[in-house]
Amino acid sequence: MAFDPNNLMKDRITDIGPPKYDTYFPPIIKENFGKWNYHEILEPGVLVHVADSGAEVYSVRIGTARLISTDYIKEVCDLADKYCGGYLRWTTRNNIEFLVSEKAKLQPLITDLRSRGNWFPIGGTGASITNIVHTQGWAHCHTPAIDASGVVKAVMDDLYEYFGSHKLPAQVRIALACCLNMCGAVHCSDIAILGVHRKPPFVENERVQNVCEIPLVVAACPTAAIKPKKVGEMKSIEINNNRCMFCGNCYTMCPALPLADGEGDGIALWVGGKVSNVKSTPMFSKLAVPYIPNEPPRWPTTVKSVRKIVEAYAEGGRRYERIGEWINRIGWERFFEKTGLAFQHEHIDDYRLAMTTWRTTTQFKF
Amino acid sequence: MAFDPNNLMKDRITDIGPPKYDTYFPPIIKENFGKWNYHEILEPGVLVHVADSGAEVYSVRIGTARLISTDYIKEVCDLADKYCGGYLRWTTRNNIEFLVSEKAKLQPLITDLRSRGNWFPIGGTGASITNIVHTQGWAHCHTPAIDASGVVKAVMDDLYEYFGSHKLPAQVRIALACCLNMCGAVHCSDIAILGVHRKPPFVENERVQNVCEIPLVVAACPTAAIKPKKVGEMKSIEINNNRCMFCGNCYTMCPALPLADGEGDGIALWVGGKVSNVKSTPMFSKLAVPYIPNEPPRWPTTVKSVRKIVEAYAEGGRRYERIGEWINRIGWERFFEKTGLAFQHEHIDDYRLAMTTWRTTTQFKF
Amino acid sequence: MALKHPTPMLDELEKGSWPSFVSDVKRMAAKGNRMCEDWLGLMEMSYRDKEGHWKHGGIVGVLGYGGGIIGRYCDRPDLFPNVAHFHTVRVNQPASKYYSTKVLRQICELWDARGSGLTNMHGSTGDIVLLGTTTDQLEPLFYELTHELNMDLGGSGSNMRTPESCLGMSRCEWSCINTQDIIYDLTQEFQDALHRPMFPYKFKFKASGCPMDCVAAIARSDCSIIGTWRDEIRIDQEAVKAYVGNELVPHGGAGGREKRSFDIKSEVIDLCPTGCMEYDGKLKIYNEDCTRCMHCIRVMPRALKPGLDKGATILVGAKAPILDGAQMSSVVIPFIKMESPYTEFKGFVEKVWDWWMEEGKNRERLGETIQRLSLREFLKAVELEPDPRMVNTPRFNPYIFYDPAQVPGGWEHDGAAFRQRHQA
Amino acid sequence: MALKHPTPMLDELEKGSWPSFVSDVKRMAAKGNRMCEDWLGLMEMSYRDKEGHWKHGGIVGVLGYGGGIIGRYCDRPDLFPNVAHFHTVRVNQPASKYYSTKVLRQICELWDARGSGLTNMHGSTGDIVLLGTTTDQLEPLFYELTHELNMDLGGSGSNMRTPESCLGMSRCEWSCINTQDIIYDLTQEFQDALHRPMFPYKFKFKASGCPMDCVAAIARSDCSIIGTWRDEIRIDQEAVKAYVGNELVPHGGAGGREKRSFDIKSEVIDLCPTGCMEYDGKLKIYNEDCTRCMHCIRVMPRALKPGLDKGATILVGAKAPILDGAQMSSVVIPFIKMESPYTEFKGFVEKVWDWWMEEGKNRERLGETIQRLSLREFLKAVELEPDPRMVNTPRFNPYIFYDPAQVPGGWEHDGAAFRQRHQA
Ligand code: SRM
Ligand code: SRM
Ligand code: SRM
Ligand code: SRM
Ligand code: SF4
Ligand code: SF4
Ligand code: SF4
Ligand code: SF4
Ligand code: SF4
Ligand code: SF4
Ligand code: SF4
Ligand code: SF4
Repeated sequence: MAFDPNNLMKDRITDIGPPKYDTYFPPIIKENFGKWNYHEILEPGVLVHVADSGAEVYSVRIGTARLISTDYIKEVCDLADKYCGGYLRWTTRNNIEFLVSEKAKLQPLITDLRSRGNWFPIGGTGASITNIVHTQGWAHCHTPAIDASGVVKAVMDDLYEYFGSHKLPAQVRIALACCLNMCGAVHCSDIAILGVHRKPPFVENERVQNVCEIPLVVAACPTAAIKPKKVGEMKSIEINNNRCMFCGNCYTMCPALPLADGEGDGIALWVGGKVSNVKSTPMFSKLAVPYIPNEPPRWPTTVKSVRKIVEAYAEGGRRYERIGEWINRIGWERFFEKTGLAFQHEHIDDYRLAMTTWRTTTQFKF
Repeated sequence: MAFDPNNLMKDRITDIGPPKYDTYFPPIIKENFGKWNYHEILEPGVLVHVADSGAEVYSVRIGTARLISTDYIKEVCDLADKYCGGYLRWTTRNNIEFLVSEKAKLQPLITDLRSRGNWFPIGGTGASITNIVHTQGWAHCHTPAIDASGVVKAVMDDLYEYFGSHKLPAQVRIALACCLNMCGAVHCSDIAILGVHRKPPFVENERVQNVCEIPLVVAACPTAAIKPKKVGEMKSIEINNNRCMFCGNCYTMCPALPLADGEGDGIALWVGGKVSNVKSTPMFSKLAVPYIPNEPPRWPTTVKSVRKIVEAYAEGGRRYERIGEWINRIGWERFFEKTGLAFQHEHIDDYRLAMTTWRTTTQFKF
Repeated sequence: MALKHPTPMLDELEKGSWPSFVSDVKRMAAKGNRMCEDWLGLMEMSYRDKEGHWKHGGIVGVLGYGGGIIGRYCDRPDLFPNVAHFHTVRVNQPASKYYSTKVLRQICELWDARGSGLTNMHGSTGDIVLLGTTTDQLEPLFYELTHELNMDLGGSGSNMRTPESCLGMSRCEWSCINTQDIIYDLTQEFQDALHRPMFPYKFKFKASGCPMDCVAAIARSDCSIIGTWRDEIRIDQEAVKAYVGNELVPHGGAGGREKRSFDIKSEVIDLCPTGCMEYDGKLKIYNEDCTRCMHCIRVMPRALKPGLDKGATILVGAKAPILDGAQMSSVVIPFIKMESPYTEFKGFVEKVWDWWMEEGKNRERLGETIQRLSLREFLKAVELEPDPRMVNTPRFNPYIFYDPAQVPGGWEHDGAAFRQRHQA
Repeated sequence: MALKHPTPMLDELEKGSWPSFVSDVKRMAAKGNRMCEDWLGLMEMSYRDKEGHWKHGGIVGVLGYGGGIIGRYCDRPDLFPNVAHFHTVRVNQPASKYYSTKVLRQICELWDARGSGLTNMHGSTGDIVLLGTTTDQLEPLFYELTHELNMDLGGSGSNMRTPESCLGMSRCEWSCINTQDIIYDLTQEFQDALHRPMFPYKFKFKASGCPMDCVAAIARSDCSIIGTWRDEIRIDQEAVKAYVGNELVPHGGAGGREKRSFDIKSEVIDLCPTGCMEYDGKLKIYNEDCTRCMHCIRVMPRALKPGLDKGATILVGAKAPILDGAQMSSVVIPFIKMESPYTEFKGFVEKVWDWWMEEGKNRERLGETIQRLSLREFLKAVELEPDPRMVNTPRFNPYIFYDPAQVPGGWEHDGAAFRQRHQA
């Protein structure tokens, strides 16, 4: 029976949750679930996993824009039908993995993918730069300081050589978030691209009392920069600009406090974060470049700065060493020298835990 | 001309500062100032420093109680006259150094010192436990939770074997402070003995307005536990006991807020701090034992607990490894196992920087 | 053929080797997709202004659910009427994102009919994100989603958010837990929390099968479930020799496959963070000192494997910076067995939520509530004993809140007696 | 002979191998020193009560000075009249505490006549601490101190406190600066600040000649001066060989002198925190990576010596916990030459004090003011350029206070224009 707009409750189904995870497993995955023995990367982007039974599954990983159309998905489906028995998966970093169980079909798949222009780059495995985890930007969100997809495209075009190769000391995870909400969870990435505002919100007094809950707005400010204020007859708020660090949290709570500004907004770059517990423990990303202007459509300065970091690391890092581990070994004084980036006041923490970041030792390098 | 009580300004001398540092240098120090070439420790407590000129000065270091009488000082002077040409010095840890320039007098001095009972223990050099930096305690201060000199005496009696030997992996610096003001600067010691209060101050309402400046008292509380309060006609203050962590800072400001309590007060032990920049950078001491009751005159539980730590370290530490470095290598989970000390709620930080102390990794030992 | 709005700036993004979302969307627009057409125009304007053109979303959703839809309106409906309303639909993905082409085609069909045809595969939390539709489409879309695709919406707002995991046992030899089943089970068990706001703020679960943490659980989930083991790393000495003899490619080829001589000392032994390995023709691991960082395992995957006594470490509190700075998750359960139906773990979750709902302020993440009220209060509330594995270091400040229950007389002084002993 | 007050508990502290302050003071009391007698009684009572018996000190001092004396009164003058008043006199020690027996005897004489005869040699800050006298004795004592001993009082209260140093060049081959002269010079230069409260709170200088920091400057002084060098460690290759050949005792005997075979690899090379050393019969140090921790130097003192381009690293802000938690000093000047008359350094100090006196709250240590107002504000005020050597890590939170001067239009928005572009 079909949907009846006048009776929403009619045989309504709710709370069924997602399909069970194995509903769409290809047979080889179902059969060898939990029985994998080892894996190898045959070439960048191409993995083989071997089961105790000896069964093998080949995974071909391709980079995607993540912001993709139904047309694109249908094309991917055609490929999966042809080479993978009608199954595929996405990775946790928005790449697609074609799972090939018949070895004979592996090379044809690869050749086919390569034949289709720039739609299906193969790579993202091992000591490479895989897809950039990112967010909405100007495509769909209301708080961004920058676009997401465009910056990602520009940066990946430039770093393309590293996506399809294993020539780095270790994997490099790049993430982008278009505002301090950090939906990309960029805070633990080898390299993080972050959209930043630099002007305090301006207060639209006529609108505040109609569209915002003033107590919630006041509470939303991490630095207590916001106070309620009466403007003539209007209940409104007042912002102590000196205390504002442009997080935008008040704007999230109240549309009458816009802070976006084409000239003021831009990008901050962060480095040295990681998530894995391998060798070193997880680390936050730290500030590398406080501010780069917004430069659509291809953000050249951002692209160049990211490359500087990658190249200094590619040259100086040791095998297995993540960017953060490399920096910890050589020291920040050397990091700024080797990348040619400038160390400025903004690099010195002045928020809650600031004192824990100061140098309380005579140990440093001249 | 002598002092005239009725005319203080009469040829008054002020602001002359201390004697110049070299005023009381023994000749050998004056002659070789800045020209020392190397040193060696000949035996525990006995150092030789050799100058470029070949000149040698022997330093014999003895432990002192620090709380000493003029009689004691005079006896020390007799020794210095006899063996050191009338010169001596104190170290930064309250030990005395007899500086011998005539080699012939070295052994006689040592023999003489040893012949005088327990007054002049020789040691405190190298990989030993040297004198305990400490404070006033019940001897002279108004805010102590414990005595200082008595605890130090009891602990050093017990650790005596380590003062006159070099059998530890590295030097162990013990410090004691009788209250959270930490005049001993115990916060960066291998082992720190700290006097703690455990009851909030009680408010003597009748006295507060006469003996205290209420605004200063309110401001003195790190946790904002204190509010002004009127009691009948009296201006006084009120303490939110739930917020009090017994630092005593309010009492420092206001005698009408006593917090000392014979049964409640006691000792907390801390470990793993260091000051030197050797190998590892300086470290704070961390909590080892949250509370040990006050047990005058010889504080047996404190003495035993300190020994537990020293012995576990003596057994497990590697050459050159300070206590804090040893713990960092084996991990805190092992430290508590090997010392047999209990890990409790109090060990988990809940003050300002607490989150920086939590374990944000899957790396730990079972 | 010319599109409604010229997009000279966006067109620059059609160049280069990386897939171009612009080419993709233009293709859609060229087919006559009006929403895509106006979306391109709006984007072009954003590129010119260097400012986004979306407004706050009002409350939109489907009947009976408090989440799953993100309302979105553009601020120039005058110029771009077809994206005046452009809501997002979050569809709960199957854990770790395996699909048949059949179901994907169904989704495409549904979305072509009822939305813009634009998607994110996937959102950062894990959902299938369907970008851009109008309010009137929401109910029919939901009806078809549930009836024809057996799928449901994901989370948004102050709900449990769509949980996600690494692919775990489905294709990874290192997985110590069945991440997918755990995530599926939790998602089903807590459907109510997923669809109906009941929390102070969002709450996220993520599960990784081992300490590699391929779903970034420790950085991105309020409750992180990370597989581990507590017995001994399994060693195949023959395979070790094979690596040393350069018969096997180290690191599974992750660092390239060029023949090179593998140095077990500098590449494994010396890089072990705890220095608990020795090699003298035979590999020895002092497992009691191992912190399971998996470096040795990942470098010699054919020779070394995680132990057999498997379970998970549970960490809580990770979040992005808003409000008080970013946090990673912290260990609260060093080891727990994770076997269906995960009764013990769910009991823990219930206690966590009860406490957080009781104590948490509006828009305060679990990690922030713990920060404000202390880890100690949290542990008490969820009935866990303090363990050194929960901290990197014991406190170094002396500001200890001693428990009055353990102090003779508690917080009380006998002031009179005190003044007997001490004259004021 | 029997003392006025029995001291059964204190007597327990006469046992054992460590020097006993009880035996010492009893000896004084036995000679008829009334203050010592009552002090023992008061201490015994404290041991019984497990509570101290001293009250807050009122303001006592000598004319024209705001510090140097700590007033102290006991709370049972009824029982112990001779210690009813028991003030402390802080006498400024000669830097690093070298004395002639002559001057020490003069001090004893003075103190026997005008005080209790009890002292601390020395106080934690460095002073000669004379424990226990009465108000009427203060002026004559000060007169004799200045006239006969050429000595002066030390600091207390919100003053500059008595500076102190390690023994430096007087007996240490590692000293990179003349610590004693620096301390003497500063003490003389800033006499006014030492004797007259002018600061928000106390301010301490400590100087160590090298990174061993034998006066604990980095933990205990608001301004820490620590010697260092910026050129190359001097190597005597022959001596290195001698250590390797076990001809020289490693670590200057600090770890014992028993003959043992010295392993330069495991004892030096592998323990170098930066891994910047190599040994293959010849010792190589990559000085550009050396952080001057001095481990190699202290293990092979005959073979290695600090470089020749010597100076100091200046760190600020160390303090005990009160009020906001303990702090160590932080680097603000990575390297500065320290040659008499230390003009550049004193200029820095003046700027620091001007800023702190301007901005600091009552009872706020320098380190706390910097915490509250940010290191950035401090650096600007004292005209220092930011340097990565000042931090262990750049910030990891995104809450950057961007300077409006560098933002087009500063903090201002053109709201009208904005609403032209964006409909509300
Ligand atoms: C497919 C995927 C899991 C999934 O469920 O989708 C995956 C799969 C594998 N990961 Fe991963 N990881 C995946 C995301 C991650 C993430 C999460 C992230 O990046 O957001 C991490 C943590 C990142 C970090 O630390 O910042 C991650 C950290 C690792 C590591 C640790 C590497 C390191 O040096 O720290 C390994 C071990 C290794 O590669 O040496 C690993 C190893 C592996 C292995 C070899 C596991 C196995 O035996 O199959 C898989 C192939 C690795 C490869 O691509 O070379 N995986 N891996 C994810 C692919 C993402 C992509 O498309 O690029
Ligand atoms: C005499 C004294 C300086 C003074 O001006 O009085 C001094 C003198 C020497 N110190 Fe020191 N240190 C002195 C307090 C300190 C302090 C300060 C303190 O303990 O409060 C420290 C920092 C403590 C800390 O790190 O927590 C200190 C950390 C060192 C170190 C670093 C040791 C380490 O493993 O970290 C060395 C090098 C060594 O011994 O290997 C050192 C080395 C030395 C040398 C060898 C320097 C030399 O070439 O003469 C001197 C003899 C050492 C010995 O006693 O074995 N000195 N030394 C102090 C003696 C105190 C005492 O009576 O026991
Ligand atoms: C769609 C998505 C980004 C993406 O392009 O993938 C997203 C989009 C938004 N996030 Fe997010 N967040 C998304 C994953 C995340 C993540 C990553 C994750 O879940 O692993 C984080 C960081 C991890 C965390 O939870 O802390 C994240 C941290 C935030 C925050 C900051 C929360 C905090 O406690 O710090 C906000 C602000 C808020 O909640 O008001 C936020 C708010 C938002 C809002 C709803 C904007 C707002 O303030 O209302 C965005 C809606 C954009 C739109 O119109 O489509 N989003 N958000 C992700 C959800 C898709 C999905 O369901 O799969
Ligand atoms: C005598 C001495 C302890 C000792 O036995 O050696 C001492 C004794 C007192 N200190 Fe101290 N401090 C002494 C060195 C220190 C040190 C160590 C140092 O200077 O290296 C510190 C830690 C380092 C620092 O400055 O932070 C220290 C940190 C404090 C504090 C906490 C200050 C802070 O900012 O955290 C207080 C509390 C206060 O100032 O009200 C304090 C307060 C006091 C008072 C005045 C008690 C009070 O609250 O009024 C004590 C007087 C006791 C008495 O009646 O004799 N004392 N005080 C030391 C001074 C002797 C000297 O001049 O040589
Ligand atoms: S990071 Fe900010 S702007 Fe980007 S999607 Fe998330 S909330 Fe929106
Ligand atoms: S942007 Fe952030 S800091 Fe500035 S006022 Fe708004 S909430 Fe406060
Ligand atoms: S530590 Fe506390 S009790 Fe001890 S002397 Fe210093 S202030 Fe007084
Ligand atoms: S003791 Fe400390 S915490 Fe307690 S009330 Fe006094 S100042 Fe506040
Ligand atoms: S987290 Fe571990 S189990 Fe999961 S995919 Fe990564 S390596 Fe495999
Ligand atoms: S897992 Fe890590 S810690 Fe354990 S043995 Fe291997 S390398 Fe060492
Ligand atoms: S700090 Fe350096 S110079 Fe001063 S005594 Fe110690 S080792 Fe010698
Ligand atoms: S001083 Fe320290 S860092 Fe420098 S070479 Fe020697 S051991 Fe290495």
